[in-house]
Amino acid sequence: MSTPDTLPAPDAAATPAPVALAVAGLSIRFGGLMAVEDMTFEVREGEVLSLIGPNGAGKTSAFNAITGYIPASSGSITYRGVPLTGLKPDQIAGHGVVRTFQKTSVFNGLPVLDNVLIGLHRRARQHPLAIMLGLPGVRRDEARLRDLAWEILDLVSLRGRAGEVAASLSYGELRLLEVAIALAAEPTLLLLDEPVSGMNPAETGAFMALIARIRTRGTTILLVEHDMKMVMGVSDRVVCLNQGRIIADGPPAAIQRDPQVIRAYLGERYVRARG
Amino acid sequence: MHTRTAKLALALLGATLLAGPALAQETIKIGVTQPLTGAFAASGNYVAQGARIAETEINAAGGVLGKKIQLVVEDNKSNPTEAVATVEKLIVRDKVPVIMGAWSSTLTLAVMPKLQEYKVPMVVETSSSGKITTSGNPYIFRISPTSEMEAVAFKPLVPKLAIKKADFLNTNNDFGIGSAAEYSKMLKAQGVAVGVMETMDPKATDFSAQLTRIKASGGDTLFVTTAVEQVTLILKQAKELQLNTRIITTGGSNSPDQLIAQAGDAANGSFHTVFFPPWFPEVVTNPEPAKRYMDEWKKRGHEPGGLTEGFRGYDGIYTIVEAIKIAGKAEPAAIKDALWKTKVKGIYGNIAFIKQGPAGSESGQNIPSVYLVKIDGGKVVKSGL
Amino acid sequence: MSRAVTLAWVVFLFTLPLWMDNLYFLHVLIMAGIFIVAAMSLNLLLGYTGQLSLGHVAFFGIGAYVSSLCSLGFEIHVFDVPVGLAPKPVWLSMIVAVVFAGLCGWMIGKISFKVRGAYFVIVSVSFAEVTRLVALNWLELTQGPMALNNIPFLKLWLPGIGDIDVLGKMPNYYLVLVVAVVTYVIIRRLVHSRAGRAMIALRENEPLATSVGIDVTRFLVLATVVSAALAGLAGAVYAQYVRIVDPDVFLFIYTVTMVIMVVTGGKGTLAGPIVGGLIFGILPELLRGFEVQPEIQWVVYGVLMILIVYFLPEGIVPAVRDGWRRVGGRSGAPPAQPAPATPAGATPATAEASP
Amino acid sequence: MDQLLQHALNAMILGGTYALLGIGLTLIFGIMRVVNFTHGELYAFGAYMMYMWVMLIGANFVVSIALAVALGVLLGAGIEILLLRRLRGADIDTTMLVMIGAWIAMQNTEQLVWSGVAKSIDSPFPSAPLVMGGVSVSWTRLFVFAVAVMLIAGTWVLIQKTRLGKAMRATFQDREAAALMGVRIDRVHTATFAIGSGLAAAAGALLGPVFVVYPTIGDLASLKAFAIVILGGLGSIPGATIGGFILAFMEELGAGYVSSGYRDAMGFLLIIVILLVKPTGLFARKERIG
Repeated sequence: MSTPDTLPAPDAAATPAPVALAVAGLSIRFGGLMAVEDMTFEVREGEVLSLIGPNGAGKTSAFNAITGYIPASSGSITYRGVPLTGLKPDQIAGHGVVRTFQKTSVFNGLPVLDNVLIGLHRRARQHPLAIMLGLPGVRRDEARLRDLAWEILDLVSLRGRAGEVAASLSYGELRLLEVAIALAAEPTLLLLDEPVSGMNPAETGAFMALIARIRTRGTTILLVEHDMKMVMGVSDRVVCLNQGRIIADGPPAAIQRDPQVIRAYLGERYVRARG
Repeated sequence: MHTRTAKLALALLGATLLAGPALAQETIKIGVTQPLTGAFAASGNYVAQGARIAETEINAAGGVLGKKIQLVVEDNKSNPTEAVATVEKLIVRDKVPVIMGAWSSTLTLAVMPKLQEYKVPMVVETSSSGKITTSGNPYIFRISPTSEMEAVAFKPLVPKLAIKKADFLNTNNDFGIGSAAEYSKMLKAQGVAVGVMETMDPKATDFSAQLTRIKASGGDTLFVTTAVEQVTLILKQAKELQLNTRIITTGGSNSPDQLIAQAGDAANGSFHTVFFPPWFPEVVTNPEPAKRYMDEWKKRGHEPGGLTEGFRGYDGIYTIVEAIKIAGKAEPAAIKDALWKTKVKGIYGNIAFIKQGPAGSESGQNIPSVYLVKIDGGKVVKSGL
Repeated sequence: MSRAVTLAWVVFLFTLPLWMDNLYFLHVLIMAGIFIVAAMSLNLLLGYTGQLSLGHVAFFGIGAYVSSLCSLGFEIHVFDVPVGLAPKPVWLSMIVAVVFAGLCGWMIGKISFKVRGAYFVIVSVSFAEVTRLVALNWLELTQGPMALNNIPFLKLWLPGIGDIDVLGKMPNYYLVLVVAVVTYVIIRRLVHSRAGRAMIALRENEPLATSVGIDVTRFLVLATVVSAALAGLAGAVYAQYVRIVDPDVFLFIYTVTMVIMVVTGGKGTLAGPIVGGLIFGILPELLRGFEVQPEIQWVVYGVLMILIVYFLPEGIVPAVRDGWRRVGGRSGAPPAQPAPATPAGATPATAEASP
Repeated sequence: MDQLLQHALNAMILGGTYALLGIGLTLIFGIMRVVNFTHGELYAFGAYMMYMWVMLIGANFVVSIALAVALGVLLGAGIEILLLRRLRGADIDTTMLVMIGAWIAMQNTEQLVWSGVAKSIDSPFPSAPLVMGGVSVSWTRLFVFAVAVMLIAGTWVLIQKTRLGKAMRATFQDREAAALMGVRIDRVHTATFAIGSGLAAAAGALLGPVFVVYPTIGDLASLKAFAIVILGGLGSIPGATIGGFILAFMEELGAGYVSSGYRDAMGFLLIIVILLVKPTGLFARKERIG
């Protein structure tokens, strides 16, 4: 499998990699409500970073601000040295920052293959005039895109469902398709918003394997997740939020031991997840 | 395209093809295109009703060339493009050898190229724009007067009415603009000052802005050119705005009886040019057909207000049938030639065509009489001039 | 199989005037063809991007007026300074019309996609009304209600045939047929490309579409420009065929006719506007045999439209296709085109609401 | 000066009926989120009912207005129950297509029943106008204005003071919450559509005797109502009222001092400009209705 990415996959996150995404002093206000307050964290190239925290902790708001769906009230968001604040979502995607959504979001009415083809938008090289004139370059490009789409479907193990309408997929398959669409957009930083919520353990296991495969492509991953087994299993580092503020930041093992995290959030839930 | 879709479409197309042309009929078809709906609907319907009376009479008298005549009436919806479509239909689909139409000057001007394309003559029963007979279309035979004829006929009345300053309100189509141009030219030549020249869309119903400006202009006479629907509203709204000038409507499509019925006492004191005065049929050149037409109109229960309009259709059909009789066959070229020789004792007067327009491709133009009547005390009276 | 039928269909259409001597029927087909082109262009916006543009007739009318004015020539006065244009050849006028309509589309797209949904609909309707009122009142340029008359017809030179006057039924039939095929091909190519997929993506799920880097405005504007230019082309063809244009060409009812064609046939399908256009272009002539008044015809259309929204929300083409697949005509193969299973924006709630 | 005063007076009187049209539509659009293309047809319906009662049956003028409005309310309720109820929750495009279908069917039914020839309705008021200095106004128009103002006030009271009005306001704010609080959404929608339709019919019944009645009068009425709603902001009765008057003034002054041909263009230009500059309308308070 060939990927255009050149970055080597880090073996364990032990070697400090350069900073990819830098969020500094981010605050998000909705009317009078402070959803995120003075949030600062960094994601390094090639790592898997998880954002955890109880519901309403501001995880999804932070996601939305990073990807341009809601404006930041203050603070800065920088990816590979480029400030993302003020950019539109499609421009942010253009910098390689691509997300999935908390609520399952695919192109319901279209076949699975077409879903992925849409995701490949950024990789297509087709001028509108060339399209309408039916130039051979467009046909070649279409063939190339189809090959890429099949490749991605192989990666998420959905090749067999390529012709089905997305709406007819099972829940687990839909979540895989979402990732496939996002991967098609050639992310260097992939933001996954609760990708395994609602999955059964077997599906979750498969998804964790998928994340491992994705990171071998050199893609950095920022994960928001409630499933602690998954968080602890795939993350290089975990950031814990509570009421819009960061209360802990460190490797999974350290977070598991952090008394503040246990007190505020993790303890009871983690125990349940293990049980 | 998908197979099923293609099949479906084929089936549809096939069904239409099988519907085929109607069986040949032992009648002579005469096409009529009139505005039966839209801005000129009232007038168009009256003309069509008049034409139907002529059709019944002629068929009762044995038809023409041993065959009955059959009117094919199409609605041109008061719209020039629709008018072209109706003529297209009449000629190509119904294969009529001759047409009567199309009421408004704009509609008539619109269909004229089609007549030339298919070489089918048309008798014009209402339109007044000079352009119709001067543009060199040899398929046009007009029995109604032009605006210029009307203005010239009006000329002696200018000193009698003591017009000093005139304003104009007319539709912004060929009928209104043509009429206003001819009248203002004539008035200026008579030393009358011309104040404002306001226009309106043929579909408009609110004239307060124009009338307010006309009031500010301060003329003693307002010339209005449009169809009866708008004239009614203008009379009412002029009264509401205390516009006390003398109102004269031109063009002959003013149906004074309808104005009295619908505008009430707002119509009092207004003058109207008409080409047939049903209130005093004794003054017309040929009282006999006029009486026959009026009796039948009444018998059929048509609006009395339509008498001043319906006779146009009546005369038009008689003119066409006479031409077919002279031609000896119902073919466009023969009818066209025959129209030049046609003479009809009609309600418009003694109908006959003189040549107008560029030599070699002249149109036919009849010279009818013009009357000016006045509405006074809720009744139509001779203008006394 | 499908290809063979398409080919047969094309051969049928191209040879039709050779064995069909009913000129009136040819006229009906020409008019239907012009409306099909307009409906196809509307489908790009309505069906593929999901934007209910109810001002589409504006582009059709602009195409008709611009092409007519260029071929007739005109002179207007801007602050008493005469500005004029000498008559230009019709082919050039038609190209100018297409470009001008496209530019209008670009402008409207740029400014009006600031608002969506109901507001976009109202802006588009208003735009069409304003163009109508300009055509009605700018007498010096457009002749207002007096219409532009005697519009020159197209003169073409074709290799092997020589000069052709596109006048009368047969040449116009072929002109419309060629324009329709070209329009179909352009839209087909667009829909099956990156651009078309972007438009469909916006219709299906806008947030997701933007998350993978699709620039909403850019592709909505692109769709509007192409759609407007093609509608302008239809208008230019119309003007040189009927050879008269009046302000009523901008009437809302014509937009509605196009919408009915698209919705009935199936929005967001390539064949939908063609099927819808044939039905509504030819149906009136079939009904004529039964002496049906035009008003009743329109009442039937209105009721039909409501029934289609209730019972056949996807339109005829998808329904026929699904029906075919269900009886086993084809199994397993994915649709050859990214046709939506639900009409633009139709939420599951619609399906639930339908009895 | 007289000319300006006269234009202003004409605009005042026209504005009253425009406001009626706008309020009817803003309620429907605001509460039901239905782009109601039949609004103009209800206007035409009101005018034709007026013609029927006054001219054909010979009923009293004022009684005829009441009857026309009542029939408009019934027709509106019928349309809502028959066509829109089953589309509850459907997206705006779907309902819009249904309303376009209904509009076409209704307009052509009118044409079939009443023919394409314009009808005029007699008014019982003296045709001599009321003269005040250099300006004058007909008694009919004064009456129309008075009735329009009464209906506007009545609608305001209905929305503000009655249980139904409270339910309508709640539904406008948050349909789900209102349903949870026990508001019967179906009833609110039917009532809203009926009231809105009644107001449109009232505008038609009032303006019918002033102008003439023909089958397509509704088209411009619909479009103008949309302009007024956008001008005033969604769901705002004061907004629609002021919007109605602003539109009337713009039209009247535009016609008087610019060109009468562009009278009807004013509304559309206004729509385009407002949506581009301030898409929520001039007086919108998104959170509330009333």
